[in-house]
Amino acid sequence: GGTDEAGGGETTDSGSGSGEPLHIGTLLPVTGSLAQLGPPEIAGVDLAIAEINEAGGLFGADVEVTHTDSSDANNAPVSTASAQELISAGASVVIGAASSSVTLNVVDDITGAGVVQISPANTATNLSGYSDFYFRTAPPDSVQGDVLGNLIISDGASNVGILVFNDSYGTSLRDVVAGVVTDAGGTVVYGAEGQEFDPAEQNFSTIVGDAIASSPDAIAILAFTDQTPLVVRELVAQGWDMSKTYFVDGNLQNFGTEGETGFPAGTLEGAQGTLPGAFPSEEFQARMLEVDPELSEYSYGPESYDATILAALAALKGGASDGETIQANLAAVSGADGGEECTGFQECADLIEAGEDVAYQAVSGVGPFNEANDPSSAFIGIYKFGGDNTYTFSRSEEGEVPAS
Amino acid sequence: MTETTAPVVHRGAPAGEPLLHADDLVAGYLPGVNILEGCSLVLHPGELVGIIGPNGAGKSTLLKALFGLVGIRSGRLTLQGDDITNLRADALVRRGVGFVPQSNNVFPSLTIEENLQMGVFQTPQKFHERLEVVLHLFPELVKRRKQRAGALSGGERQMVAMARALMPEPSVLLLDEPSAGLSPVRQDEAFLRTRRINKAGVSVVIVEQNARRALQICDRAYVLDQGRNAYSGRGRELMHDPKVIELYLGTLATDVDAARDAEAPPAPRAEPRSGDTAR
Amino acid sequence: MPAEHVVDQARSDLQQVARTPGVAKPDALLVADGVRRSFGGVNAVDVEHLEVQRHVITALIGPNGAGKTTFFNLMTGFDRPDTGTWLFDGTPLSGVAASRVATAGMVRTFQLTKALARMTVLENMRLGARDQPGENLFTALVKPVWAPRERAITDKAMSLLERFKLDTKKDDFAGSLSGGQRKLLEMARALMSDPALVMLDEPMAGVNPALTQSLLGHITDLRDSGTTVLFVEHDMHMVRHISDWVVVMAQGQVVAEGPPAAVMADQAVIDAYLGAHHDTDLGDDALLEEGGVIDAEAEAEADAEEKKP
Amino acid sequence: MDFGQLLTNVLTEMTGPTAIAYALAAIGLNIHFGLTGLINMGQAGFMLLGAYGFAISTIAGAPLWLAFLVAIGAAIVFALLLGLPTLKLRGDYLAIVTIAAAEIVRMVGRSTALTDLTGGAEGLTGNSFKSTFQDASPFPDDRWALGPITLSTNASNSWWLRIVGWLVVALACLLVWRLVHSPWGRVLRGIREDEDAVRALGKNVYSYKLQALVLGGVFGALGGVVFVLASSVQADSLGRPVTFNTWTILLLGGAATVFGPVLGSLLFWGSLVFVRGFLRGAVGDVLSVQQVEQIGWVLVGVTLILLIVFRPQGILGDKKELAINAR
Amino acid sequence: MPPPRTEVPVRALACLDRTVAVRRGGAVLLLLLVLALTTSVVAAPARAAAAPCTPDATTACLNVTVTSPGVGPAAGVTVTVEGGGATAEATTGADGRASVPVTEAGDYTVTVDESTLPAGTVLRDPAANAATVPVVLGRSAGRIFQVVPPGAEGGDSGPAPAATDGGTSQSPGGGGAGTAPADETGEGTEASAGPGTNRYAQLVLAGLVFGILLALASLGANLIYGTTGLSNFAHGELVTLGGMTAFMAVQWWDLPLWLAIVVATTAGALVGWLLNRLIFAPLRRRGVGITQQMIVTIGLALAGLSLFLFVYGAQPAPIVSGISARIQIGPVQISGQSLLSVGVAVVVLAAVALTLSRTRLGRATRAVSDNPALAAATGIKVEAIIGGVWVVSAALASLGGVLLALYLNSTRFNFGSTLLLLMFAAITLGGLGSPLGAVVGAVVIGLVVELSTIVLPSDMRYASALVILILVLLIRPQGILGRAERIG
Ligand SMILES: Nc1ncnc2c1ncn2[C@@H]1O[C@H](COP(=O)(O)OP(=O)(O)OP(=O)(O)O)[C@@H](O)[C@H]1O
Ligand SMILES: Nc1ncnc2c1ncn2[C@@H]1O[C@H](COP(=O)(O)OP(=O)(O)OP(=O)(O)O)[C@@H](O)[C@H]1O
Ligand SMILES: [Mg+2]
Ligand SMILES: [Mg+2]
Repeated sequence: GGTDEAGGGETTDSGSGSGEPLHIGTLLPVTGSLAQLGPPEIAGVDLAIAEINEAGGLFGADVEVTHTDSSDANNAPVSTASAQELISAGASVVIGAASSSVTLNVVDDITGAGVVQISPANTATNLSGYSDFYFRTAPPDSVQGDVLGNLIISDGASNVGILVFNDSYGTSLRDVVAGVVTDAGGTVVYGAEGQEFDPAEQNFSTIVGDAIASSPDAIAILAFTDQTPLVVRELVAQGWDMSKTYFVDGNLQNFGTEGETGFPAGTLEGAQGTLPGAFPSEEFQARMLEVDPELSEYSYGPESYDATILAALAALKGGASDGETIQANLAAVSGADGGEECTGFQECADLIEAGEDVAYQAVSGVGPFNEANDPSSAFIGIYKFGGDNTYTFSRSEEGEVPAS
Repeated sequence: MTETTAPVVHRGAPAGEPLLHADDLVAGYLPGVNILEGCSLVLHPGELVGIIGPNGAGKSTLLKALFGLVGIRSGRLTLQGDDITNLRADALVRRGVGFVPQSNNVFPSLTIEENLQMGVFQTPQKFHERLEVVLHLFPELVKRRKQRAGALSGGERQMVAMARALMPEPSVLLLDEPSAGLSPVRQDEAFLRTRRINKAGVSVVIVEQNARRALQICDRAYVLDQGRNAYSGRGRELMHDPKVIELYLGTLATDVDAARDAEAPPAPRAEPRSGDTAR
Repeated sequence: MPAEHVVDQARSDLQQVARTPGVAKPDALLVADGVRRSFGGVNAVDVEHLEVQRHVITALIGPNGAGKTTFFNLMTGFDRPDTGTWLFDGTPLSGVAASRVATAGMVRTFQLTKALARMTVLENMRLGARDQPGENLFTALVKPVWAPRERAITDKAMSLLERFKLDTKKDDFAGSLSGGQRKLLEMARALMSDPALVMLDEPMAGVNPALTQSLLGHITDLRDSGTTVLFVEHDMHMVRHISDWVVVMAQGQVVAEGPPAAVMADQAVIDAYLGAHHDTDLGDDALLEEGGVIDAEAEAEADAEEKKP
Repeated sequence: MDFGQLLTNVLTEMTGPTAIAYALAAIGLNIHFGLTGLINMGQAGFMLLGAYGFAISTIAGAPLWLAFLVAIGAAIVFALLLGLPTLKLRGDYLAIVTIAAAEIVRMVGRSTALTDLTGGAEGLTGNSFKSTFQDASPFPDDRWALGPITLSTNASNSWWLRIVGWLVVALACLLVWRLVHSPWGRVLRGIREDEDAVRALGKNVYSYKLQALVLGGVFGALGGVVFVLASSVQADSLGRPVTFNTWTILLLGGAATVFGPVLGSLLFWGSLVFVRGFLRGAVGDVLSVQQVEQIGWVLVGVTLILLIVFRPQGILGDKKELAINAR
Repeated sequence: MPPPRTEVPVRALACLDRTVAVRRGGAVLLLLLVLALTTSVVAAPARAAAAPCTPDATTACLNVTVTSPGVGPAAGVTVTVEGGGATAEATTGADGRASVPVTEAGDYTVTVDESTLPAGTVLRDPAANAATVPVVLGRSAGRIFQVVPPGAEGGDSGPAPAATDGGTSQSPGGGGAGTAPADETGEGTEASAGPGTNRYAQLVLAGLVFGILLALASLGANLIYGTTGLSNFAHGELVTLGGMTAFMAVQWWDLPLWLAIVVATTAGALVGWLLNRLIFAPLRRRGVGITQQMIVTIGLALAGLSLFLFVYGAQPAPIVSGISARIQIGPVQISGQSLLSVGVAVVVLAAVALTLSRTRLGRATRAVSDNPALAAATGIKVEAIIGGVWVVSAALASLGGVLLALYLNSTRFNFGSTLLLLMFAAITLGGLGSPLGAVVGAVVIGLVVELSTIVLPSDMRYASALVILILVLLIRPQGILGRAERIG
């Protein structure tokens, strides 16, 4: 890990002018089955870049960004080709990929080339500490799963049904939730290992029917936004009381009551969801909308934003924009060694230029990187849906990542 | 008789406007390779014209070219004076031309009856009336109307193919080896039937390897060799032309006839029966 | 290997054989017993007993749909009989896969030709050959192992092609052959493997008579060099000319057997199959009259078919 | 737009492991389809099994050579399992059976039931199985530049992998060339045209088809190994699209030709990178990233259609063969 | 809704409970909310206070729930919370919950006073009484105590006494994460997706519905195959096209649903016509082989998929925003929307089947498929027939796409391509080129997909359908309704 060295002292002279311009590449899904995850992530990166460049850029030059497509695991060559492109184009940081499977396909290439890879959305456990050059800003499953499990239990549900898709995001989150629920004396009546649905599933009538038939007190939906609306519609159609439904960051979305994402008013009233990030405020969402007015959801946007800002700060702190320098300073700017708390690029950059140690306060609510380059903690917001099928913040809880 | 062997095109053809006139056709399958290299043929109304020739001479190709199934590269084709060069097959069917291909001449997954129905695809209202007539010509098909043609024996297929071609009452009939695969009796029948149809006013072009039979029944015949007209003349003249015999007809039939005549007395004739209902 | 006299012996042996259907032969190569195959209740083949004499040319004739092709299919493993056994050269072959039947020495051709369309004529021919070590995956990798045999095969193929007037076409795709040429190729290809018994299904249908005539010599040569020939044919001139023995099938059964001249003089055969007039000139206008002799014959044949269940 | 950079990317991709892996898979498919006429729609299944075989045995501690043998063995077993019952089926039915079998392999591979073995949906990470291959390299660990391409010598998508990969491709081509021009290949082509005819000539069609299926499957498996040596083992990344791509490559290059599959693979992957990179450079300012990538794929699809329309026999294929209608 | 606490079989109660929930929906929810608000507890040692516990930087909430699975919460149970140097006592409210705010992190011991449990119940896992709960400040921690009728206690084993016919339902506890709950077998064969619903009947219905809709969607591919021998890999995109057009019609242009269906079908027909006219007719004219044409369809599929993504984005696109609730018919439930879809599908399928088997035109398509050259020679306008088949095929695919999207609740850019394999499996299973076979095959696939969930993990259900496909083909190599060919 690069956490132990990276002394802040040597880098005080940085600040401006000495390094090459920073080149950031993204490897995010804009085609393929996860294409719905790409736009908010790209918007997060673009927003961060815009803010950095507004603040004068890095080393006197604008930060450059190259967006490439990661597609999905089904089209693996797309991501490997994109990774090669980014490497040969001289990117020193790659933001991506969204899917753990895709990351696994390219992580060796990217990190092997001395390029820092920061994923805004990977949650797979086997990526923990995969490489010194691999980081992630996604909230660890252990925190979100813990909060979600406790939320369900605290709401008094003893029999919990989990509608989970068989993807590492779903299953590893499910494992945590199920563990919490059983430890607390509850029972997972549906969605245990072996009851995942296919990530390409479109026919939920029987799956939802079986879940309801197991008479759960609450149902958690652990899936992405492509399948969730179908599940919700099926749940409602089969008479499920939606106030006993729980969402997660992969699918919590302001569905609304109109248009393509909308459900009839009142459909989701009372349903809850967890979302990492202390207050991914409407203000932040508005900023993202400015970058991409087409956005309809924001999943992993904040995480992507944080990843970009962190990379820029690390470069600034290290005084150079090559991969090694960024790698060496990422943990430090994330606050692993303490430091003054700051938000946004401008504020943190000012502090760094003033020679201070900083602890960047992530919009997504994740804490500093730990030994394994995973966020060591995360704020998990708990949200509740109103009658208009949009969620409002109810409170947030912070969780530590247990040292593994 | 010797003059018939000269490669004069259309020898013995009647005067007047031909029904079907192919003039100097050049046609082929692969680009750059011509199979017909200047082939000509006339068919006058009510004529029965035979085409014979060695294997690969281009007889089938000529028929296909006449019927619009092979692209004509040069030359001219007219039907009743209208230019039909490269006209599509279905248009020709509408103009009363019928065709029995040499091979693959039934629809295997259709039943016999459905095969026949396809014969009158363009005039479905005639189906039932014509079915009666045609099944009368091929009584052996009656019992098997509902059987898939794909299960039929080679000879049975041949009958279905012929029957199908007769369904729409064509005015010009192009037959490609209609007797191949038929039992001797059926072959005789097929030839006689062809003649009868012809006598009833249908002009026929028949390609045959059973050349003697073909020459017996046809008014005129063409001998094709290597994509060109080699000989032409009245059927009987060609049949006895030594060159034609040597090159195309062979002496098998005559040899054996002679041998048999020497060996055994001719088989007794069957008594003709009356009460015939055939057309 | 078999001297001329072996063939003569076999032919003269046949003279002694009784002319009853299913009669035993002195030296039978193929013996079929109780072979039955029905399609939806109709017996396509129902052969009590049939023997094919070694070293002679046997013709199998019969009306359309008599079951000749089906019988071939059964014998060569392309179809399974409902019941029945048969011995080829003393070995039972019932239930044996088609390719094994062929390797055992019984090779057939198809009535509806099966040219290997996108292979050249010469390649089609080479494929017919046997004992090519290069047809094994591993030896194929070492050219010297199979090259000599390949040369021998090619020579043989070329001489056959010449006989069958296909030599000019040797480098053309078989799919571009005319109907008759395909028939010729089909037969030539079968002869590539020097079979002990070659079963030809209407080999001359669609072949030009002059060429047929020249090929008959080839078939008799085949016999004289030891190959047994069983062929289906509707061309009575050919049957009469080269066959040593004729078997007549009708409605699946063997109805008559005997030397060609005798069989063709058999009234039942004439009625059911030959017709009395196959030598009359069809150009005779008298034949065209309603109720003419040919019509009567057709009636007779149809009647005969009706009578049998 | 930086054309130099674009061309470098194209070159990197054309010589890269993806192109190698697909070339191998297409060579295998060529034996199946081009030579024997077997419509194998499940080549990805062979690749996936090869990949699993290699990775799992390596993780279990097998040395490199053994891991390769296991990969090949897995393909052979799969070919036998698949072929023994199904090679009697008519072509189109074989197609659906193979596509189904490959999907089953993928679904079982990614199911949670086998997580211990296959890693389930997460798959097997690259660092768990790549080391034996990388250690076998004679080069020092470094990054070398050759022309415009800079790559690590041994790690993952490396010079070492490319050298070995192209060597295997060359050997495969040699083997196929030898086999195509041998009596064995002739029998296969005969089977492609009409298996009944070949059967009547005394060849054991079934056995030949099985041999072809196994041999082609082994090339598929080798392709799979190369594929994962540059990435990681993911059941989903060797699914249906991979088979489709392989088919495209085969017909693009020209079925039944020796070098067609290789050329097809080079062109397919090269042009993919070119089209997308070019678009990004040309219209990247006007359109968003999403739009560029999506239009890129539309163009790829359209190009494919146009290629077939204008050169249906493939680049190296024989137009004459096409003209003979086999139907 | 007072939770009944008697010895009545749990299953029946579960049903009753569900009925109420289904009927009253939102009302129950509101009631619960109110109850939750009024029965929360405050800090030790005091009893219930009005304020709900919310964790903040200095407080954590320890929520203890006592409940009888499938019956309802147990009120009035006393729980003791010990830890952090203090002891607190609380009584569960009507929702079975007792919420204890604590101000110190650490492990707490939670004990239920078993004497206060509702009459006739005991703790299911008495050994776990006095449970240790780790508490972190700023967080909620929860603890559940499940109570059951006497005799059913004891860890995670055994079916509940009520489950006389148990053991047939799905067993979610198969894996490591969840322990098999005592009550789950209580569902038996009765409850699936609602009261009075027979699980098997429901599954069969779901299979039939899905199968019929799949049949409609795949029939077109079969027609194309049947007439030209082409496996159209772009068929999935035609299905998507239907769904997407209907989506646009309803959501963007505000057309009524029936009109949207008409528009989508027409659009499909048009695209089919164009595809044939612009691409496939020229290819056929130039004698391009069928495999090459197949690659063209792969290219088309690729282009189509990306085009949909470009135009509609990756989000699911529901054709109608409203959610059609299920209605009970005998032992099964089905939504009105699905019923409508199936109705339309059956009518169209019947019409197409009749046309194909009974009319000249249907036979002509088979004739063209058998032998196009001969078909032309008999005067069939081969190109017109093939063009017509393309139009019908694409129209059917589109219509199928709309109806499937209505049934499955939404469409998406890759909607059809995900279904493609199932569609191919369906037409092959039935016997390639046999339209009736496609229907039979699709229904079989639908049934297998749904019924296999009884014994298999649900992410394996498509795999199981494919296994069935392979098995059927091994037994009947020509498919269910296909015919064997004659050799020689
Ligand atoms: N589809 C085809 N493609 C290419 N060449 C062909 C094709 N069909 C036939 N030929 C060639 O055209 C020539 C003439 O063939 P055609 O079928 O017209 O002969 P034919 O006179 O009918 O012979 P046969 O009496 O044997 O039927 C032959 O040399 C044959 O090889
Ligand atoms: N697969 C099958 N299904 C149904 N009937 C069949 C099948 N194969 C053959 N038949 C029938 O069995 C009978 C015998 O056919 P076969 O092909 O053996 O006749 P054949 O003697 O060869 O006639 P031909 O001289 O016309 O070739 C025919 O009536 C045919 O319709
Ligand atoms: Mg011909
Ligand atoms: Mg026959």
